[in-house]
Amino acid sequence: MSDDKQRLAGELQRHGITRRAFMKFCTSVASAMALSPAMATQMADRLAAIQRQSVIWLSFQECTGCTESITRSHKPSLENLIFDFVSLDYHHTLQAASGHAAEEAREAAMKAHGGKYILLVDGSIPIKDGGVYSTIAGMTNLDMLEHMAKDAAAIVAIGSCAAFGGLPAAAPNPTGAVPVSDIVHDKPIINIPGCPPIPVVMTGVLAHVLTFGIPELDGMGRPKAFYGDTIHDRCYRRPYYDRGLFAKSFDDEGARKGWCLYELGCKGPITHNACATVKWNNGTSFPIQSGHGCIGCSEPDFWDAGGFYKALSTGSANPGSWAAASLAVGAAAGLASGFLNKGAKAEAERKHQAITVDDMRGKSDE
Amino acid sequence: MSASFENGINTLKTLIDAPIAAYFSSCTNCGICAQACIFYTETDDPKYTPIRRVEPMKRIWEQNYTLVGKLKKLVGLSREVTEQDLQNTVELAFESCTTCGRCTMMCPQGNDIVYMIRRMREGLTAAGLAPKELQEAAVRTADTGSVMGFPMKTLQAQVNAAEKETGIKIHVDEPNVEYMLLLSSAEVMQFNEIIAALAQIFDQAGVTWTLSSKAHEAGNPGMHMGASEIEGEFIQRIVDAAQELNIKNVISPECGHAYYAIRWEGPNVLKRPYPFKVWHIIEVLDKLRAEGRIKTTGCETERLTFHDPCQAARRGGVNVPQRNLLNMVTCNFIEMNDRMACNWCCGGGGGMNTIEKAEPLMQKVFHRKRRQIEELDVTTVVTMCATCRNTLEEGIEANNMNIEVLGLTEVVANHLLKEKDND
Amino acid sequence: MSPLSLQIEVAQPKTGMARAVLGELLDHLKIFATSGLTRVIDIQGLPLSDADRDELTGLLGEGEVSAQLNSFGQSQINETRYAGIWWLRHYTEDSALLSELIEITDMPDILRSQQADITSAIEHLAQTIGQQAQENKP
Amino acid sequence: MNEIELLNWARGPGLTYATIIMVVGLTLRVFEILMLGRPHEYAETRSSGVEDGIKMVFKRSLPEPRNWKRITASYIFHVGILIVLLFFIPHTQLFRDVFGWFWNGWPNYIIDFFTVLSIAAMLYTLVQRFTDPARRILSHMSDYLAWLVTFLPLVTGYMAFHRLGGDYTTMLAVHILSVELLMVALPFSKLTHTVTFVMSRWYTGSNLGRRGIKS
Repeated sequence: MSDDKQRLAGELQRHGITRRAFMKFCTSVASAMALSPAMATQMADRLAAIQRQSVIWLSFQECTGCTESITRSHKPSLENLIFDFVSLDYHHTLQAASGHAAEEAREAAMKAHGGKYILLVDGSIPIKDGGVYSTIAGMTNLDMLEHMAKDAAAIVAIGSCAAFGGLPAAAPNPTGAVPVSDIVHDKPIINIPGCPPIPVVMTGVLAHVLTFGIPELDGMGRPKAFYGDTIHDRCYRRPYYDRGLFAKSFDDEGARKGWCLYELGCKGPITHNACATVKWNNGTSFPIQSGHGCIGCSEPDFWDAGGFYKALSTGSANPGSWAAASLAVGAAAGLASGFLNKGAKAEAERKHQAITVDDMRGKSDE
Repeated sequence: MSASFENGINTLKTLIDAPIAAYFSSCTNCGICAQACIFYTETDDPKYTPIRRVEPMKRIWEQNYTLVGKLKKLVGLSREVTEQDLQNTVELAFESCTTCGRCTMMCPQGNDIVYMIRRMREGLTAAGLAPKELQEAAVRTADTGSVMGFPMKTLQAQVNAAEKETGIKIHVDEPNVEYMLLLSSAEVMQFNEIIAALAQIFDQAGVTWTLSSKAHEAGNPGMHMGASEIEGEFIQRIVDAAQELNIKNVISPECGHAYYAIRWEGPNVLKRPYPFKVWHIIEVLDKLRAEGRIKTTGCETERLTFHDPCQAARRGGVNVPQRNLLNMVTCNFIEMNDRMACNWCCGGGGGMNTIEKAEPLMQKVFHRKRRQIEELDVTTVVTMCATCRNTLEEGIEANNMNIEVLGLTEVVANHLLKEKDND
Repeated sequence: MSPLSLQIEVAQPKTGMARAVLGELLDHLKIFATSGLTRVIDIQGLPLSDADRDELTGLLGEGEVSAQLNSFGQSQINETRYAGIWWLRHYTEDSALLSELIEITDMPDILRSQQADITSAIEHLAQTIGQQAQENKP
Repeated sequence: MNEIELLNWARGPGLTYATIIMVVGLTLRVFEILMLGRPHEYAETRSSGVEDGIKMVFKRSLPEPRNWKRITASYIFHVGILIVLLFFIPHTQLFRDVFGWFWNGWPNYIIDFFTVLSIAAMLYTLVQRFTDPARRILSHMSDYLAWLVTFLPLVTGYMAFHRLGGDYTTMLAVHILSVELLMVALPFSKLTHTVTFVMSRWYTGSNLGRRGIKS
């Protein structure tokens, strides 16, 4: 890739994208990120001024769902525009080069933009048995991440796998999969969880990183603009929850009327994400609106948090199954202790000395 | 001398059973039993809260019969019962409790607190801590056959007087009759007109009955102390006498605790059922009334009320017969507010009237009964227990209320249709 | 089988929000008139129910100018009945509403020809002139 | 251990361990009671006492007819906490998951009302523990601890439902943990009465019934 210091503005011209189109794009990104509209023009100016930002996309133990999602992000209809001027120097699926050529491109990009490129990671990193369960060109994901992270300006962990371990880390976690934050500690990490994350969330955060730098993050490294509220907080079915009107099965009267899906396992109350407002497929719908409960895909360990169709208030490890066994153990212990007591009582009865009137005769003159 | 601290603790261990374990497992220290106990309501002294009277037994149960309790003792969370603990409990179990059983009626958990107090007393007696007045009463009863210590010939004298007065033959030691009557010493000494009254009633009803020289005493100091073996000794005398005279029905007289001892505790102390049926005298009179074998005339006109003796009514279960009789012989009978199983105790039962130290407290708690009576402004109180009569009379006198106290049998006898009246 | 109508109409009462927005617009218009300070309000950011939105559109009405921008989907830019208050609606290529704004200004920025576009227009025009010159050469 | 892991532990292993300890502990206590045996009744009884025993198990839940006016706050508390426990819809889901059968819950505003009522009633019972002399003299540390472990679930549940106390996930986890603390405390304190009250009422009811006493 040429290393000329071309500014984005020039890039736009070559693609015949007018400034007006670019302003329209920045307005919608600002709106999606709940930034004030005035920021849109600032964002446009800043974006136009940046050099080609080198982005290296590392795909580790992932299902390419996130890549699929990002290439389909509509909201800023010019998202391919972003990827045009974000010189996506390295992406397994998207780049033409492959094999060693691809690896050399990565190394070249790393050297060329040392300290300035943004590392995008999707997929978790297996560390068991030295990370042999996932390698690229003979190099383990673990080594590659550590190597690439050294000179990265910031790391964006795309998807629940990179952010929290996701499916690969679900029990029994055969490959010892861990999230990026378990390996890299000295670089700012932005987690964009979701399985996959919402397209506009990804491009929105990227735009924010490119223009204003790291967005405000919460305790788990997630941008507050998108992950500050839970689905439940923003869910349009919330009035039904408050009134206690719940669908009991997926095709009963309640479901048809669009009542709350709490009893059908919805994990909305504990899932931080923007699905309820930003929605999916360009604002068409989101899981709850289509009649299925939220499965909490943007929260850590959501695979192991009990059945997707069991209400949030149920035990996720099926405590009922232990009741019978503990009853038996309790009974056995009870019998044992009971016989012990019977023995003690019998012994007391043996030692018992009856009180007779004669015992009391001496009493009267005492 | 087998009474000792060890024997006391040991006895308590033998007495703790499933009900007591369930009661202690359920007690939530809510204090509602206090609201049922006259010793708390009249003194407002929280130390009289009923469940506190059996606290040592709770510890013995927890430390010996539950794993959790054993663990608590091991780690020092639960202190062992000491001799001092038992001595402190004497005041709560004997000197401020008539075993009236009202607390059992109020406990939300359904704990039978008086069931436990009775056993706590047994442990204290086994530890030699029973009040000396009760011990003396037991000695007297064993030696003379009467709680007050009078010999048989005193009773015989009363019987002869009653025969002369009524002209009706009163049998003593007569075999093969319908009933064998027991009398409490208080009746024989203070309310002996009961003998004549019964003679007349039974005569009119054509009932054959006898007294027994070997077992005329109904009272049972063994029960007061909770010394089951001694209680059993006195009960055994009655059983032997009844068998000797081939009696099928034994009458427990107008005496609260006597009825509870002979009717409910006796068989369980002897550990076998009786070869005869036990009746409260009022149950017998009511049976005769129902069979139309008692004819009475007129009725007591003045306003009167009835005091239900705790041991017979609340704990003994005799609640209806006395009302049937009252409706027969009185025409201005007003019920007390709290009555039958929820009546308030007169304060004298459970040995309280014999324990000297308990005297002031007994008088203080009588005010509950005083207010109950004054509330109805009646002139007469009828009851069916000699101890209650004594306590009521003393209390009425002490509070100079002019209320007359009558025994129910006496009232029935006063209204008997005399021979000459019906021609 | 009746079509599964899952689109539920949660009651969208008028909340009186429209009136509040009018108040704010008046303040900004005054500020703009005196100090020339422009202002942009993002409609999507306001908790407007559909009824509120219709009420606001009705209240602001249509002005003399209604422009259409065609670039990566349409954009509809109208001046409302009140001069200086413009209503902008941006749509994507498949005409889904991308964003909706009210701008208090004499001329919304996006309508102006942009500096960058003008410089590139200069080049293109120069090229076409060059081409014309060659075609007209005998 | 972030809040999700805390919640997953609370809903998962935490609930399982608490269930085991509670069930084992309570079963043990019940057996320890039963195996002490009930003395045989030799006296001629007026009734078998079975009917009265069963009746008392329910009748004693009503306050003494004489002192309706003195309904202690604990009656209100018990009614409130049982309604909240049994009819709050998420709770019905838990019971359905554990026991398999299901009953309809009540609307949330009713449950909310009873939660507040129970909290107020419990606070009043705590006041009573100090002001009422009979209660005060009976009260030991174990009573206050038992009060606390019963009080916490009510408060944390209320806070979770109303999204108070910060992040919902954390508060829900804290609520579930407080319930587990209550479950674990059951076999080791006076909270055994939640199970043994049936036995104590049955024994007394049948004893009185045998003697023909209606209580």
